[in-house]
Amino acid sequence: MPAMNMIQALNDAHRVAMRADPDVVVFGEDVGFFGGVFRVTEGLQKEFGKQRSFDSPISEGGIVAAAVGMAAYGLKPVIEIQFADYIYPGYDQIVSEVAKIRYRTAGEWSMPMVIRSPYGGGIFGGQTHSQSPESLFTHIAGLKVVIPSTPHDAKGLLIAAIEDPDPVIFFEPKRIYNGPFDGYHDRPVKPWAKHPASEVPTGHFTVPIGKAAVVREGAELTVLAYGTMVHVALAAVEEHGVDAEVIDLRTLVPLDIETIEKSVEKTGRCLVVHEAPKTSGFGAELVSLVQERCFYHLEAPVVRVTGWDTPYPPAYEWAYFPGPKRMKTALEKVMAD
Amino acid sequence: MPAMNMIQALNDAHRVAMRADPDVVVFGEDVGFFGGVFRVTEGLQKEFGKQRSFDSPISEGGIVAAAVGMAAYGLKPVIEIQFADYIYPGYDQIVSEVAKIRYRTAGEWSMPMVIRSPYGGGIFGGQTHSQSPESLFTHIAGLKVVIPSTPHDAKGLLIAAIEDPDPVIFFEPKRIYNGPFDGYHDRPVKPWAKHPASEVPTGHFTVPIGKAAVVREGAELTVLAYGTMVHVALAAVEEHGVDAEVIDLRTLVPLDIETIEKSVEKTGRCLVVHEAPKTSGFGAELVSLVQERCFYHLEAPVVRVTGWDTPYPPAYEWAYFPGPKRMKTALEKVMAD
Amino acid sequence: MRGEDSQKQPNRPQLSLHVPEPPFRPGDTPDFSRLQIPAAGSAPRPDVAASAADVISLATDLVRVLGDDDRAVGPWDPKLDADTLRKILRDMVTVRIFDDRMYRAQRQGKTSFYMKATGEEAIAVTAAAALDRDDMNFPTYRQQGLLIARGYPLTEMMCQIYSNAGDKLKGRQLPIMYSDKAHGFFTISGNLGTQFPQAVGWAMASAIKGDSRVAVGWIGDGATAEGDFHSAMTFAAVYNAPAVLVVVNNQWAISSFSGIAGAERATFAQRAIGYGIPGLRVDGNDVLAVYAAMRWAADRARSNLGATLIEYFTYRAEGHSTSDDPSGYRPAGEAKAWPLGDPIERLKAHLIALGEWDDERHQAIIAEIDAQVRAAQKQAEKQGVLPEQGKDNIESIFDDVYAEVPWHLAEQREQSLDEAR
Amino acid sequence: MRGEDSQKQPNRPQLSLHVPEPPFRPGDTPDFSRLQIPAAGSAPRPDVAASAADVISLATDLVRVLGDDDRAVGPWDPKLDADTLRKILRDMVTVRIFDDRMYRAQRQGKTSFYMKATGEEAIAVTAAAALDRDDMNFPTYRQQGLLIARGYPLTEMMCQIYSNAGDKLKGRQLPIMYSDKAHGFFTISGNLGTQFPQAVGWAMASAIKGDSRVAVGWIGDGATAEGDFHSAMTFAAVYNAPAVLVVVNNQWAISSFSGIAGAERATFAQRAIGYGIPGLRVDGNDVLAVYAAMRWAADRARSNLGATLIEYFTYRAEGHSTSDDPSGYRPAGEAKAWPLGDPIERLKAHLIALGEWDDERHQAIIAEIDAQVRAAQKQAEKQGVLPEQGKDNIESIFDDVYAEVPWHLAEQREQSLDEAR
Ligand SMILES: Cc1ncc(C[n+]2csc(CCOP(=O)(O)OP(=O)(O)O)c2C)c(N)n1
Ligand SMILES: Cc1ncc(C[n+]2csc(CCOP(=O)(O)OP(=O)(O)O)c2C)c(N)n1
Ligand SMILES: [Mg+2]
Ligand SMILES: [Mg+2]
Repeated sequence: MPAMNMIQALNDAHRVAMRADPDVVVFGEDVGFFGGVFRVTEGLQKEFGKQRSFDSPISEGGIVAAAVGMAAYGLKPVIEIQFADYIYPGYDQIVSEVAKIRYRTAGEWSMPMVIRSPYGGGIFGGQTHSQSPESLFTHIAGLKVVIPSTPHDAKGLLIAAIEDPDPVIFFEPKRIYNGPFDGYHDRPVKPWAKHPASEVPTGHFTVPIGKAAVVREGAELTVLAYGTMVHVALAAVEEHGVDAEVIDLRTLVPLDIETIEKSVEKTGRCLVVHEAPKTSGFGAELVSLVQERCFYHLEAPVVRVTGWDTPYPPAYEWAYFPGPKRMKTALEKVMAD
Repeated sequence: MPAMNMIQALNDAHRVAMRADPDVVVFGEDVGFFGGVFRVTEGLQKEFGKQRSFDSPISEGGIVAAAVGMAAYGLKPVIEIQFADYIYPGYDQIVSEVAKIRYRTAGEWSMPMVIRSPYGGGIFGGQTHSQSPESLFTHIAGLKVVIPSTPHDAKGLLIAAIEDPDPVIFFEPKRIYNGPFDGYHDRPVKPWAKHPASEVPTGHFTVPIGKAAVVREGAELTVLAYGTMVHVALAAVEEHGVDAEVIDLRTLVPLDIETIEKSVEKTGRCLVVHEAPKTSGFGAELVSLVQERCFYHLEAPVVRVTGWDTPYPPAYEWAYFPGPKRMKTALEKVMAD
Repeated sequence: MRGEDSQKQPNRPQLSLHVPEPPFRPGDTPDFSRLQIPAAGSAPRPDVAASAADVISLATDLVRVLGDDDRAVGPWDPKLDADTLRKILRDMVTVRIFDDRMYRAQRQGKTSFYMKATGEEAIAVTAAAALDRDDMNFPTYRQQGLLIARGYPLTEMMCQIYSNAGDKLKGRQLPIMYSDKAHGFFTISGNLGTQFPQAVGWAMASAIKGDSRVAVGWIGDGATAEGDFHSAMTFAAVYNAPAVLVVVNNQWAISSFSGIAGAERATFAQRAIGYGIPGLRVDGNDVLAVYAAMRWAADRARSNLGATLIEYFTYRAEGHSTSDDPSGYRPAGEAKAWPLGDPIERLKAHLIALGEWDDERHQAIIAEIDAQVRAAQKQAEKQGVLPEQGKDNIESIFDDVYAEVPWHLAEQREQSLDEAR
Repeated sequence: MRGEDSQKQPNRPQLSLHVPEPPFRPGDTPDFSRLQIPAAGSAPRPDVAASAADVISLATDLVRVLGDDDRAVGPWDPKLDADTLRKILRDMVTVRIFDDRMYRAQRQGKTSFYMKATGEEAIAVTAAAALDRDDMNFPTYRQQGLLIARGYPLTEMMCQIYSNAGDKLKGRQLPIMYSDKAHGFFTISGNLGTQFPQAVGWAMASAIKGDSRVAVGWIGDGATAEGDFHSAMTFAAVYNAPAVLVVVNNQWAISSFSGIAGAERATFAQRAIGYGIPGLRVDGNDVLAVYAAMRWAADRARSNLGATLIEYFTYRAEGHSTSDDPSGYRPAGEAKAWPLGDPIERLKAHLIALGEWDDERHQAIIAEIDAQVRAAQKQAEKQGVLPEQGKDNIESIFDDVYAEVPWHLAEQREQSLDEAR
């Protein structure tokens, strides 16, 4: 199994899917000749031709709308929104159309498509290259929301998303495109190569949508995380010697509630972690579900570790980012209570 | 104090604010000559002239953007989005601009404006005239989110919102424009006239943003609600003889956490009610806050009463709407545990 | 006004905001004599392969074929045979009768809502005649004529309006928000404008696949102001998409006249110029002109020559919907004063002028269609009307959110069934 | 391809998708000889009160004043005095030197990001000269020339780029996302296009208030595809807003050439036609033409005659930003081959031809400005550079979300201060 970083893995997933299904088409801003600003679609135009991989106008609304029309025709569009922060001009088409067409046509039309977008902070991107808008999509019935945290999962989940009959919002944690991140921005950058999850099966394979991964077993605390924060959380529990079970959700909708319940029932404590602002972040839903379903197992309130309820301030990136110190405080709190 | 329905109260609020401040301008689709499809802006063009109250093109993005420019100039725009379901084309301008301009300019520019929109179900409006998208705004730092539930509060809160230095998303529960609603759609429609909150002070007065109202005192359960659901909840606790304290939040952001905490600490139980779909609805945030802050007072898990995680199906409106039966089950559950 | 912005310079002209106002308001006597109506037959008809630059004048002209003498005239005459014209006439009459019955059904409380196409029936009905049967439409809510012209069963339409047991959309859409793939009719969205760029996406897909089918996008004059209009035009131009983009300019958007969408300064067809695609302005109440323009645009698209924007100029003769009373914002007599007439009357007169029709036959089809619509209605109502719906099959509201019902919806389904007990 | 859609009709032409491709890719020799460049002085100059219909030809023409002989020619010659021209020259040189230094600062790790305006300096600098001092700009990220021309301190700009203690934006914006009300420069948004309709809103407010100030909206060729472009044009047309709407067509949007935004079929200036407002296409590297067009449009707006769309045709001579290497998608020599030249060189040659300038003086101002920029940089760096920031005043990140800090932010502020300890 070749070692890949996340970009290579995503690129490979596109190729596998495009080779298998001539109806898969890939487009978005700068994705054609150039291969995307993060190079995820590099070489696709060369291999599959301009009719299947091409640049689009700078119009996120138009990109999504075109994908709707293509999906209505019978194609499987995979579109890139250059940064998740720029998805809002396409929000109406996603919420009012992509998410609702199967429902409002009672299944006569469906909207198989993947809307890929790099998201999250930690890359000096400031307000408009760092956002984590996942909860704006988890609230919308009809959408699936997937966030990988390793090259292995990125490939397997993307292929699964492309093959899925429903529309999938696929957020890619851009901070860990090139290597995992423990939250210590002042330590040397690690490449994926040394991480076991950089070993990515060749050819076709899928990681099922709707299944979380227990990435660390533990007995005294359950940590729910996704994307970059999986790695930050893992590093923190190691550092503080907490015997935590760390669950990488991988899919936010539909959520793998079974894995979560099983774990919290065992540990009696739960920490929920994400980069997005706290108020109405996806963490709120996780906390609600855990307290609704595991209340009598809980020994302490579920604690949220999140970004602040402010826009993302670039010069204060590391005061904003929920890094090791915020993790530490939260771990102490959730274990002390 | 004259008895008003909610539409009259909102109309009156506009007049009071426009008389007091020549910088208040009001526009939106059909709001000028015609006075809006719900007639909230009726007569404003006549009283204040076409330069201060006018029709806009059908472009929610353009409406919000124009308001941004006007606020940058120094005006106080009050704009109407005809239905909350149509706010999405303006979502980018709201999220990326309205919400962030004070922050990104370190206060050099501010965005005082009110974005009014009728929201919620119960009026046979189907998927695109019934939505409750409040949590898509509560997640966005920089926005205030206000939802009145009576004519009295509608006027007082709207004046407060227009005078507020920050942008306010002002959702109006259209089901109760003309009368309160107990959730029994098959009972005769009640007008506001007989309700004490239809008595609306004349002239200028405000209901403060950020302050909830305890609309019913009680000892054994706290019910958190807003908009139409305040009335549904009140009716349900009366019907089932639960000694519940019902809190009308009135403002979702910034939330009146003090009133909530005080109540839950007293009652030890909490029910959260809204029309929006459950997953990542604002109820999730309320549940999270309550369990984070009142965990050791809770005798049972906080229960959510919400719309389903589906689009709004018009023919099944009353199976979708969180009405008396859903309230009953939830009341039994939260009191039994 | 706040401090820093208040220093006006007295030596400079004072600006003021222009707010467009329709020529007539309630109480006024509508007078359309200032309206420029070019003579029928006067607009040139370029080859479908003409460049966009060569057809610029057609964006401000008005393609008309039916003259005041009820005869077809000029290069745009599509030379349709009488059977085709009679079919179009019949379909238009069907739309009108259908609309009237369903409007009445709403007033009788059998459904919650209805929208008529009165006065603009020619457009959708005739477009269907000009298109190939497998071309795909992305309609808005006044294109019921497409379905009727393509033979979609009236009972099916009514079952949707009643959200009854026969409603294939399972009560999930407001009345009249039809969807039927087999009849090339994409699901109507309540969100204005969204369908317009979707049509272009479908057309792009057809081109990607080497297909020969074209897509037709439909939008109202008011909705052209949405950003989606621009997306559609941009994508259509950039990728040379085989699409026909139709603006139905019926001059009103609920209470706002078309000036609020920009019509004081330019025609909607002119928008095309800025994207380098042809724009045609066409008399929407003239069946022959409607047909000829749609055919020209569809032929062009099918020949891989790209998209066309067609503005069909018409008049919304009745209220916006059953929720609207237009006498609040325009003179009651305006519809009657509209100089481009009634499309049904105009086609009828033409067929009579051709010796292919007469009043008797006309009354006969009206009676026949009326009976047919009533029969369909009876049939539909056997399966229920809206106020009775929403009690059975409650579990169905959890279907089709996703291809499979996920756990959280399954739980909510259980809960809803408990409630229903 | 799925079942129901697969029946292609073999007797009909097979469609295919057109995907625009720039004329040259890496490895090609750029050859702009096919480019139509009208002679300087050839475009007519209508009165500012001309109707939009009367100026249609200017949307495809190219307003040019500086001839090959470096002399001003034709009706658009703004007849500027030499001092004004020298000021513009100086400002352009300042922009270029400033850009170079800040680019270098980024390469030295003193900041995270930088964007140059190389090759298109004439546009913003000259616009500032043509506008009144109190007109308001809604810029995008390549209009640093507006600030420099209006005398905004270079140190202030650098402090923003370094997010240091002197940064009035408190480290809340990416480098170069300036904001300064006093210099009529609205806060730059990272979200493309949003500012364009905002400019129209500001102009509407100015009109509502009977003010005399006009607003200028700025957008790139690529970003014209956003729906916001259409909102701006629609609102500007409907309300006759006193706005100047500028498309800086530098022919590239990161790696996509302007054909991906529709330029294969129409000019950006032509977009104006569909809204019934004037559209001018102007040589953006010709200071005199830039000035004359902006002045014409601003005068028109200020006379309550409404908005104008100006396309300044130029070329992005360097990479998109410090994160971009254009040699991956276009030939390395393309910038040099660009036939409309370098705006600084062209104005310099003009001044020399007028006898108002010489190489010596030019070298002298370069040296002088260079020193000034270095001094400003030194000054700015005293207050820190980006990698050192974000440690002090952590509590400031909770300010300005709202006018007052609400309880939940106050709590988070406490928490963040604990973390910082
Ligand atoms: C995005 C959006 N905004 C607003 C509305 C409300 N609305 C429904 S129909 C309508 C008027 C549309 O007018 P037009 O496009 O001219 O179509 P017509 O009704 O004349 O056929 C409006 C404003 C909507 N449905 N969707
Ligand atoms: C809404 C949005 N989509 C995408 C981007 C990413 N992006 C930043 S600059 C750019 C290219 C813009 O090109 P153009 O408008 O021509 O301006 P130029 O860079 O040439 O000055 C893109 C796609 C963005 N900033 N905002
Ligand atoms: Mg209309
Ligand atoms: Mg550009």
